[in-house]
Amino acid sequence: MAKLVYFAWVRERIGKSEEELDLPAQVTTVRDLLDHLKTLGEEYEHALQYPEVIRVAINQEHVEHSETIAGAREIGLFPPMTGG
Amino acid sequence: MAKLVYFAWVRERIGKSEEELDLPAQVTTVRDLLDHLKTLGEEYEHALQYPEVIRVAINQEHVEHSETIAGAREIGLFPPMTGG
Amino acid sequence: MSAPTPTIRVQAEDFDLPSELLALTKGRHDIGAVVTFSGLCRDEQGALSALELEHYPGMAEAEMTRIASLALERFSLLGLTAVHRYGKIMPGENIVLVIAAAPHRQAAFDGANFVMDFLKTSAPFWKKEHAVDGSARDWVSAKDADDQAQEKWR
Amino acid sequence: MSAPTPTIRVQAEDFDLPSELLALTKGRHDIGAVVTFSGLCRDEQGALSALELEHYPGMAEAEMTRIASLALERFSLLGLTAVHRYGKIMPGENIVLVIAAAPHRQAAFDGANFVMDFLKTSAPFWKKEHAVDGSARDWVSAKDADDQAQEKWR
Repeated sequence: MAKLVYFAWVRERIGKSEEELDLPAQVTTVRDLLDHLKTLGEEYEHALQYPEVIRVAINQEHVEHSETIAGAREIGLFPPMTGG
Repeated sequence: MAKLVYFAWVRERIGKSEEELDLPAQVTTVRDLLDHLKTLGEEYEHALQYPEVIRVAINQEHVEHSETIAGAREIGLFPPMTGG
Repeated sequence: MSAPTPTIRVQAEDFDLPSELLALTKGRHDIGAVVTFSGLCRDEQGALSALELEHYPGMAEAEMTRIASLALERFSLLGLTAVHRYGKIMPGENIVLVIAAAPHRQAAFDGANFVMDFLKTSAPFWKKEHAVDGSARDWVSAKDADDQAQEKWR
Repeated sequence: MSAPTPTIRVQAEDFDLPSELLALTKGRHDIGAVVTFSGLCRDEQGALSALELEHYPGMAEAEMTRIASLALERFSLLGLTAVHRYGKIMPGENIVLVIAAAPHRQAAFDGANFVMDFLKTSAPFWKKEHAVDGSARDWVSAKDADDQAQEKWR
Protein backbone atom coordinates (compact mmCIF):
# COMPACT_ATOMS: atom_id res chain seq x y z
CA MET A 1 0.00 0.00 0.00
CA ALA A 2 1.31 3.45 -0.92
CA LYS A 3 -0.17 6.76 0.15
CA LEU A 4 -0.46 9.14 -2.77
CA VAL A 5 -1.01 12.89 -2.32
CA TYR A 6 -1.90 15.29 -5.11
CA PHE A 7 -1.61 19.07 -5.37
CA ALA A 8 -2.79 21.97 -7.55
CA TRP A 9 -4.11 20.94 -10.95
CA VAL A 10 -3.00 17.34 -10.51
CA ARG A 11 -5.29 17.20 -7.48
CA GLU A 12 -8.11 18.97 -9.31
CA ARG A 13 -7.94 16.73 -12.37
CA ILE A 14 -7.72 13.47 -10.41
CA GLY A 15 -10.52 14.77 -8.23
CA LYS A 16 -9.08 13.91 -4.85
CA SER A 17 -6.23 15.16 -2.68
CA GLU A 18 -5.01 11.78 -1.48
CA GLU A 19 -5.59 8.06 -1.63
CA GLU A 20 -4.05 4.73 -0.65
CA LEU A 21 -3.35 2.37 -3.54
CA ASP A 22 -2.24 -1.21 -3.92
CA LEU A 23 0.45 -1.14 -6.59
CA PRO A 24 1.31 -4.10 -8.86
CA ALA A 25 4.69 -5.68 -8.11
CA GLN A 26 6.13 -4.58 -11.44
CA VAL A 27 5.69 -0.91 -10.52
CA THR A 28 9.13 -0.14 -9.11
CA THR A 29 10.09 3.38 -10.24
CA VAL A 30 8.35 6.74 -10.29
CA ARG A 31 8.04 6.42 -14.07
CA ASP A 32 6.33 3.03 -13.66
CA LEU A 33 3.97 4.59 -11.13
CA LEU A 34 2.96 7.43 -13.48
CA ASP A 35 2.36 4.91 -16.31
CA HIS A 36 0.29 2.73 -14.01
CA LEU A 37 -1.84 5.60 -12.69
CA LYS A 38 -2.74 6.60 -16.26
CA THR A 39 -4.51 3.25 -16.65
CA LEU A 40 -6.82 3.91 -13.70
CA GLY A 41 -9.31 6.12 -15.50
CA GLU A 42 -9.70 9.18 -17.64
CA GLU A 43 -9.29 11.61 -14.73
CA TYR A 44 -5.80 10.13 -14.17
CA GLU A 45 -5.14 10.18 -17.89
CA HIS A 46 -6.08 13.87 -17.98
CA ALA A 47 -3.93 14.74 -14.98
CA LEU A 48 -0.88 12.78 -16.12
CA GLN A 49 -1.22 13.29 -19.89
CA TYR A 50 2.28 14.81 -20.04
CA PRO A 51 4.10 12.82 -17.35
CA GLU A 52 7.38 14.64 -18.01
CA VAL A 53 6.00 17.83 -16.41
CA ILE A 54 4.81 16.07 -13.25
CA ARG A 55 7.03 16.65 -10.23
CA VAL A 56 7.27 13.89 -7.67
CA ALA A 57 8.27 13.77 -4.03
CA ILE A 58 8.89 10.61 -2.03
CA ASN A 59 8.53 11.01 1.73
CA GLN A 60 8.39 14.79 1.09
CA GLU A 61 11.66 15.01 -0.84
CA HIS A 62 11.95 15.80 -4.54
CA VAL A 63 12.95 12.79 -6.68
CA GLU A 64 13.68 12.12 -10.35
CA HIS A 65 11.33 9.91 -12.38
CA SER A 66 14.01 7.24 -12.49
CA GLU A 67 13.96 6.89 -8.69
CA THR A 68 12.72 3.69 -7.07
CA ILE A 69 9.54 3.89 -5.01
CA ALA A 70 10.65 1.10 -2.71
CA GLY A 71 10.19 2.17 0.90
CA ALA A 72 7.96 5.12 0.04
CA ARG A 73 5.49 5.93 2.80
CA GLU A 74 4.09 8.94 0.92
CA ILE A 75 4.36 9.86 -2.74
CA GLY A 76 3.39 13.39 -3.81
CA LEU A 77 2.49 14.29 -7.39
CA PHE A 78 2.21 17.91 -8.47
CA PRO A 79 2.90 20.46 -11.21
CA PRO A 80 6.05 22.60 -11.29
CA MET A 81 6.10 24.90 -8.28
CA THR A 82 4.97 28.53 -8.59
CA GLY A 83 5.40 29.91 -5.08
CA GLY A 84 7.59 32.76 -3.89
CA MET B 1 38.59 83.84 -5.87
CA ALA B 2 37.69 80.20 -5.44
CA LYS B 3 35.98 78.65 -2.46
CA LEU B 4 37.70 75.46 -1.37
CA VAL B 5 36.07 72.92 0.95
CA TYR B 6 37.88 70.03 2.61
CA PHE B 7 36.58 66.81 4.13
CA ALA B 8 37.74 63.92 6.32
CA TRP B 9 41.54 63.58 6.65
CA VAL B 10 42.14 66.22 3.98
CA ARG B 11 40.26 68.65 6.23
CA GLU B 12 42.08 67.46 9.35
CA ARG B 13 45.53 67.70 7.81
CA ILE B 14 44.98 71.12 6.26
CA GLY B 15 43.46 72.20 9.55
CA LYS B 16 40.37 73.94 8.22
CA SER B 17 37.16 72.93 6.56
CA GLU B 18 37.00 75.72 3.99
CA GLU B 19 38.73 78.83 2.72
CA GLU B 20 38.65 81.33 -0.12
CA LEU B 21 41.83 81.56 -2.16
CA ASP B 22 43.17 83.79 -4.91
CA LEU B 23 44.61 81.44 -7.47
CA PRO B 24 47.46 82.36 -9.87
CA ALA B 25 46.40 82.70 -13.50
CA GLN B 26 48.42 79.65 -14.58
CA VAL B 27 46.34 77.36 -12.32
CA THR B 28 43.76 76.14 -14.83
CA THR B 29 43.13 72.46 -14.08
CA VAL B 30 42.43 70.42 -10.96
CA ARG B 31 45.95 68.99 -11.22
CA ASP B 32 47.41 72.53 -11.31
CA LEU B 33 45.33 73.39 -8.26
CA LEU B 34 46.63 70.41 -6.26
CA ASP B 35 50.22 71.27 -7.22
CA HIS B 36 49.69 74.90 -6.23
CA LEU B 37 48.12 74.05 -2.87
CA LYS B 38 51.12 71.89 -1.97
CA THR B 39 53.30 75.04 -2.07
CA LEU B 40 51.19 76.80 0.57
CA GLY B 41 52.70 75.13 3.61
CA GLU B 42 53.52 71.82 5.19
CA GLU B 43 49.95 71.13 6.30
CA TYR B 44 48.93 71.24 2.61
CA GLU B 45 51.95 69.18 1.67
CA HIS B 46 50.93 66.57 4.24
CA ALA B 47 47.32 66.51 3.08
CA LEU B 48 48.13 66.36 -0.62
CA GLN B 49 51.30 64.27 -0.48
CA TYR B 50 49.78 61.67 -2.80
CA PRO B 51 47.63 63.86 -5.06
CA GLU B 52 46.49 60.85 -7.13
CA VAL B 53 44.32 59.61 -4.23
CA ILE B 54 42.59 62.97 -3.71
CA ARG B 55 39.04 63.11 -5.05
CA VAL B 56 37.78 66.42 -6.34
CA ALA B 57 34.34 67.88 -6.88
CA ILE B 58 33.61 71.10 -8.73
CA ASN B 59 30.31 72.71 -7.84
CA GLN B 60 29.48 69.48 -5.97
CA GLU B 61 30.04 67.14 -8.91
CA HIS B 62 32.89 64.62 -9.17
CA VAL B 63 35.57 65.61 -11.70
CA GLU B 64 38.81 64.12 -13.02
CA HIS B 65 42.14 65.78 -12.24
CA SER B 66 42.41 66.83 -15.88
CA GLU B 67 39.25 68.94 -15.62
CA THR B 68 39.43 72.73 -15.91
CA ILE B 69 38.55 74.74 -12.82
CA ALA B 70 37.24 77.66 -14.88
CA GLY B 71 33.82 78.70 -13.62
CA ALA B 72 34.16 76.78 -10.34
CA ARG B 73 32.22 78.42 -7.51
CA GLU B 74 33.15 75.67 -5.06
CA ILE B 75 35.92 73.09 -5.21
CA GLY B 76 35.82 70.16 -2.79
CA LEU B 77 38.88 68.06 -1.95
CA PHE B 78 38.53 64.79 -0.07
CA PRO B 79 39.76 61.19 0.26
CA PRO B 80 38.04 58.26 -1.46
CA MET B 81 34.52 57.84 -0.10
CA THR B 82 33.78 55.26 2.57
CA GLY B 83 30.07 55.69 3.22
CA GLY B 84 27.27 53.19 2.79
CA MET C 1 31.56 27.85 13.95
CA SER C 2 28.36 26.12 12.91
CA ALA C 3 25.80 27.99 10.85
CA PRO C 4 22.92 29.59 12.78
CA THR C 5 19.46 28.02 12.73
CA PRO C 6 17.11 29.62 10.23
CA THR C 7 13.63 30.80 11.19
CA ILE C 8 11.15 29.13 8.83
CA ARG C 9 7.37 29.45 8.87
CA VAL C 10 4.49 28.58 6.57
CA GLN C 11 1.29 30.29 7.64
CA ALA C 12 -2.08 31.59 6.46
CA GLU C 13 -1.89 34.84 8.41
CA ASP C 14 0.10 37.88 7.34
CA PHE C 15 3.60 38.43 8.67
CA ASP C 16 5.05 41.56 10.19
CA LEU C 17 8.36 42.49 8.58
CA PRO C 18 9.49 44.84 11.39
CA SER C 19 8.99 42.15 14.06
CA GLU C 20 10.85 39.55 12.02
CA LEU C 21 13.67 42.00 11.36
CA LEU C 22 13.95 42.87 15.04
CA ALA C 23 13.94 39.20 16.06
CA LEU C 24 16.89 38.58 13.75
CA THR C 25 19.03 41.60 14.62
CA LYS C 26 18.17 42.74 18.14
CA GLY C 27 21.10 43.20 20.49
CA ARG C 28 23.65 42.08 17.92
CA HIS C 29 26.73 44.08 17.04
CA ASP C 30 28.23 41.72 14.47
CA ILE C 31 25.66 42.30 11.71
CA GLY C 32 26.72 44.90 9.15
CA ALA C 33 24.09 44.27 6.49
CA VAL C 34 20.49 43.09 6.39
CA VAL C 35 18.55 42.48 3.19
CA THR C 36 14.82 41.85 3.25
CA PHE C 37 12.77 40.62 0.33
CA SER C 38 8.99 40.95 0.35
CA GLY C 39 6.94 39.34 -2.38
CA LEU C 40 3.51 40.92 -2.81
CA CYS C 41 0.36 40.07 -4.72
CA ARG C 42 -0.02 42.29 -7.80
CA ASP C 43 -3.42 42.95 -9.36
CA GLU C 44 -2.14 42.61 -12.95
CA GLN C 45 -3.49 45.99 -14.06
CA GLY C 46 -6.75 45.36 -12.23
CA ALA C 47 -7.41 41.96 -13.83
CA LEU C 48 -6.68 39.93 -10.71
CA SER C 49 -8.97 39.87 -7.69
CA ALA C 50 -6.91 37.45 -5.58
CA LEU C 51 -4.31 34.72 -5.53
CA GLU C 52 -4.88 31.38 -3.88
CA LEU C 53 -1.75 29.69 -2.59
CA GLU C 54 -1.76 25.93 -2.14
CA HIS C 55 1.11 24.15 -0.42
CA TYR C 56 2.30 20.69 0.57
CA PRO C 57 2.19 20.81 4.37
CA GLY C 58 5.33 19.46 5.98
CA MET C 59 7.28 19.32 2.74
CA ALA C 60 6.98 23.11 2.29
CA GLU C 61 8.65 23.73 5.65
CA ALA C 62 11.23 21.01 4.99
CA GLU C 63 12.21 22.44 1.59
CA MET C 64 12.40 25.99 2.94
CA THR C 65 14.63 24.79 5.77
CA ARG C 66 16.85 22.92 3.32
CA ILE C 67 17.19 25.99 1.05
CA ALA C 68 17.82 28.29 4.03
CA SER C 69 20.53 25.99 5.36
CA LEU C 70 22.27 25.96 1.99
CA ALA C 71 22.23 29.78 1.94
CA LEU C 72 23.43 30.14 5.54
CA GLU C 73 26.44 27.97 4.83
CA ARG C 74 27.24 29.18 1.32
CA PHE C 75 27.19 32.89 2.18
CA SER C 76 28.31 32.59 5.84
CA LEU C 77 25.15 34.37 6.92
CA LEU C 78 24.60 35.42 10.53
CA GLY C 79 20.85 34.87 10.32
CA LEU C 80 18.08 33.95 7.93
CA THR C 81 14.30 34.15 8.13
CA ALA C 82 11.84 32.86 5.53
CA VAL C 83 8.06 33.07 5.90
CA HIS C 84 5.65 31.94 3.19
CA ARG C 85 1.89 32.39 3.31
CA TYR C 86 -0.79 30.11 1.93
CA GLY C 87 -4.52 30.55 1.32
CA LYS C 88 -6.27 33.49 -0.29
CA ILE C 89 -4.15 36.60 -0.74
CA MET C 90 -5.47 39.93 -2.03
CA PRO C 91 -3.64 42.42 -4.26
CA GLY C 92 -1.21 44.50 -2.21
CA GLU C 93 -0.88 41.80 0.44
CA ASN C 94 2.28 39.96 1.38
CA ILE C 95 3.07 36.49 0.00
CA VAL C 96 6.61 35.78 1.09
CA LEU C 97 9.34 37.29 3.23
CA VAL C 98 13.04 36.51 3.29
CA ILE C 99 15.55 38.26 5.55
CA ALA C 100 19.28 37.64 5.36
CA ALA C 101 21.82 39.11 7.79
CA ALA C 102 25.57 39.11 7.24
CA PRO C 103 28.71 41.01 8.22
CA HIS C 104 28.93 42.59 4.74
CA ARG C 105 26.48 43.69 2.09
CA GLN C 106 27.06 41.32 -0.82
CA ALA C 107 26.56 38.20 1.29
CA ALA C 108 23.26 39.59 2.58
CA PHE C 109 22.09 40.41 -0.97
CA ASP C 110 23.22 37.05 -2.33
CA GLY C 111 21.72 35.12 0.57
CA ALA C 112 18.25 36.62 0.15
CA ASN C 113 18.40 36.39 -3.65
CA PHE C 114 19.54 32.74 -3.55
CA VAL C 115 16.75 31.78 -1.16
CA MET C 116 14.12 33.46 -3.36
CA ASP C 117 15.42 31.78 -6.53
CA PHE C 118 15.27 28.35 -4.91
CA LEU C 119 11.94 28.95 -3.17
CA LYS C 120 10.42 29.74 -6.57
CA THR C 121 11.53 26.49 -8.17
CA SER C 122 11.77 24.01 -5.28
CA ALA C 123 9.40 24.90 -2.46
CA PRO C 124 6.04 23.12 -2.95
CA PHE C 125 3.68 26.06 -3.38
CA TRP C 126 1.27 26.68 -6.24
CA LYS C 127 -0.55 29.88 -7.18
CA LYS C 128 -4.02 30.06 -8.63
CA GLU C 129 -5.28 33.36 -10.00
CA HIS C 130 -8.81 34.58 -9.40
CA ALA C 131 -9.95 36.97 -12.14
CA VAL C 132 -11.91 40.08 -11.24
CA ASP C 133 -14.83 39.04 -13.44
CA GLY C 134 -15.03 35.66 -11.69
CA SER C 135 -14.71 33.81 -14.99
CA ALA C 136 -11.21 32.44 -14.96
CA ARG C 137 -9.47 30.64 -12.13
CA ASP C 138 -6.18 29.58 -13.63
CA TRP C 139 -3.13 27.98 -12.13
CA VAL C 140 -0.05 30.11 -12.69
CA SER C 141 2.43 28.45 -15.06
CA ALA C 142 6.00 27.90 -13.95
CA LYS C 143 8.39 30.25 -15.70
CA ASP C 144 11.51 29.17 -17.58
CA ALA C 145 13.01 32.41 -16.25
CA ASP C 146 12.74 31.01 -12.73
CA ASP C 147 14.66 27.87 -13.65
CA GLN C 148 17.29 30.05 -15.31
CA ALA C 149 17.48 32.26 -12.23
CA GLN C 150 18.25 29.18 -10.16
CA GLU C 151 20.98 28.15 -12.60
CA LYS C 152 23.00 31.27 -11.84
CA TRP C 153 23.97 29.82 -8.44
CA ARG C 154 25.62 26.69 -9.88
CA MET D 1 6.13 56.52 -18.62
CA SER D 2 8.70 58.60 -16.78
CA ALA D 3 10.57 57.09 -13.83
CA PRO D 4 9.17 57.86 -10.38
CA THR D 5 10.87 60.38 -8.10
CA PRO D 6 13.17 58.80 -5.53
CA THR D 7 12.97 59.64 -1.84
CA ILE D 8 16.44 60.77 -0.72
CA ARG D 9 17.46 61.96 2.74
CA VAL D 10 20.68 62.66 4.60
CA GLN D 11 20.10 63.01 8.31
CA ALA D 12 21.69 62.70 11.74
CA GLU D 13 18.70 60.99 13.32
CA ASP D 14 17.86 57.31 12.95
CA PHE D 15 15.39 56.19 10.30
CA ASP D 16 12.42 53.88 10.68
CA LEU D 17 12.46 51.12 8.08
CA PRO D 18 8.77 50.17 8.51
CA SER D 19 7.62 53.78 7.93
CA GLU D 20 9.82 54.16 4.85
CA LEU D 21 8.58 50.84 3.50
CA LEU D 22 4.95 51.81 4.07
CA ALA D 23 5.44 55.20 2.41
CA LEU D 24 6.78 53.48 -0.69
CA THR D 25 4.22 50.69 -1.03
CA LYS D 26 0.98 51.79 0.63
CA GLY D 27 -2.15 51.46 -1.46
CA ARG D 28 -0.25 50.15 -4.48
CA HIS D 29 -1.22 46.97 -6.29
CA ASP D 30 1.45 47.05 -9.01
CA ILE D 31 4.43 46.23 -6.78
CA GLY D 32 5.35 42.55 -6.73
CA ALA D 33 8.73 42.77 -5.01
CA VAL D 34 10.37 45.02 -2.45
CA VAL D 35 13.99 44.70 -1.37
CA THR D 36 15.35 46.65 1.59
CA PHE D 37 18.99 47.01 2.49
CA SER D 38 20.03 48.17 5.95
CA GLY D 39 23.66 48.92 6.68
CA LEU D 40 24.51 48.76 10.37
CA CYS D 41 27.47 49.70 12.53
CA ARG D 42 29.44 46.63 13.62
CA ASP D 43 31.61 46.64 16.73
CA GLU D 44 34.47 44.69 15.07
CA GLN D 45 34.56 42.01 17.76
CA GLY D 46 34.22 44.60 20.48
CA ALA D 47 37.11 46.79 19.26
CA LEU D 48 34.93 49.62 17.97
CA SER D 49 33.02 51.99 20.25
CA ALA D 50 31.45 54.14 17.52
CA LEU D 51 31.63 55.34 13.95
CA GLU D 52 31.64 58.98 13.02
CA LEU D 53 30.18 59.75 9.62
CA GLU D 54 31.21 62.95 7.88
CA HIS D 55 29.49 64.08 4.69
CA TYR D 56 29.58 66.85 2.11
CA PRO D 57 26.25 68.63 2.65
CA GLY D 58 24.40 69.29 -0.57
CA MET D 59 26.66 67.10 -2.67
CA ALA D 60 25.71 64.00 -0.64
CA GLU D 61 22.03 64.48 -1.45
CA ALA D 62 22.83 65.34 -5.08
CA GLU D 63 24.95 62.20 -5.61
CA MET D 64 22.38 59.98 -3.92
CA THR D 65 19.67 61.43 -6.15
CA ARG D 66 21.82 60.89 -9.24
CA ILE D 67 22.53 57.26 -8.29
CA ALA D 68 18.89 56.63 -7.43
CA SER D 69 17.74 58.04 -10.77
CA LEU D 70 20.15 55.79 -12.65
CA ALA D 71 18.77 52.77 -10.78
CA LEU D 72 15.11 53.75 -11.29
CA GLU D 73 15.62 53.98 -15.02
CA ARG D 74 17.99 51.05 -15.50
CA PHE D 75 15.84 48.54 -13.59
CA SER D 76 12.42 50.11 -14.33
CA LEU D 77 11.78 50.41 -10.62
CA LEU D 78 8.41 51.52 -9.26
CA GLY D 79 9.95 53.28 -6.30
CA LEU D 80 13.24 53.92 -4.55
CA THR D 81 14.17 55.28 -1.14
CA ALA D 82 17.68 55.98 0.12
CA VAL D 83 18.46 57.42 3.56
CA HIS D 84 22.00 57.94 4.85
CA ARG D 85 22.89 59.07 8.34
CA TYR D 86 25.79 61.21 9.45
CA GLY D 87 27.32 62.01 12.84
CA LYS D 88 28.15 59.56 15.60
CA ILE D 89 26.72 56.07 15.22
CA MET D 90 26.99 53.33 17.82
CA PRO D 91 27.42 49.59 17.19
CA GLY D 92 24.10 47.99 16.28
CA GLU D 93 22.70 51.29 14.97
CA ASN D 94 21.59 52.00 11.41
CA ILE D 95 23.87 53.78 8.94
CA VAL D 96 22.09 53.52 5.61
CA LEU D 97 18.78 52.32 4.19
CA VAL D 98 17.90 51.56 0.59
CA ILE D 99 14.48 50.32 -0.54
CA ALA D 100 13.72 49.30 -4.11
CA ALA D 101 10.25 48.34 -5.36
CA ALA D 102 9.57 46.64 -8.69
CA PRO D 103 7.03 44.41 -10.41
CA HIS D 104 9.39 41.42 -10.21
CA ARG D 105 12.04 40.20 -7.81
CA GLN D 106 15.29 40.47 -9.76
CA ALA D 107 14.78 44.16 -10.59
CA ALA D 108 14.17 44.92 -6.92
CA PHE D 109 17.31 43.01 -5.86
CA ASP D 110 19.42 44.60 -8.60
CA GLY D 111 18.09 48.09 -7.92
CA ALA D 112 18.96 48.00 -4.23
CA ASN D 113 22.32 46.32 -4.85
CA PHE D 114 23.27 48.82 -7.58
CA VAL D 115 22.41 51.79 -5.36
CA MET D 116 24.51 50.39 -2.50
CA ASP D 117 27.51 49.71 -4.75
CA PHE D 118 27.44 53.26 -6.10
CA LEU D 119 26.72 54.88 -2.72
CA LYS D 120 29.87 53.21 -1.38
CA THR D 121 32.15 54.60 -4.06
CA SER D 122 30.47 57.85 -5.16
CA ALA D 123 28.42 59.40 -2.37
CA PRO D 124 30.57 61.83 -0.35
CA PHE D 125 30.56 60.18 3.09
CA TRP D 126 33.58 59.25 5.18
CA LYS D 127 33.74 56.96 8.19
CA LYS D 128 36.03 57.43 11.15
CA GLU D 129 36.38 54.63 13.69
CA HIS D 130 36.48 55.28 17.40
CA ALA D 131 38.31 52.51 19.25
CA VAL D 132 36.98 51.22 22.56
CA ASP D 133 40.22 52.10 24.38
CA GLY D 134 40.05 55.68 23.11
CA SER D 135 43.52 55.42 21.61
CA ALA D 136 42.88 55.21 17.90
CA ARG D 137 40.57 57.34 15.82
CA ASP D 138 41.26 56.23 12.29
CA TRP D 139 39.58 57.07 9.04
CA VAL D 140 38.30 53.95 7.30
CA SER D 141 40.23 53.18 4.11
CA ALA D 142 38.37 52.82 0.85
CA LYS D 143 38.26 49.21 -0.31
CA ASP D 144 39.34 47.97 -3.73
CA ALA D 145 36.49 45.47 -3.35
CA ASP D 146 34.04 48.36 -3.42
CA ASP D 147 35.43 49.69 -6.69
CA GLN D 148 35.24 46.18 -8.10
CA ALA D 149 31.65 45.83 -6.91
CA GLN D 150 30.76 48.95 -8.84
CA GLU D 151 32.46 47.56 -11.96
CA LYS D 152 29.98 44.69 -12.15
CA TRP D 153 27.28 47.10 -13.33
CA ARG D 154 29.21 48.24 -16.43
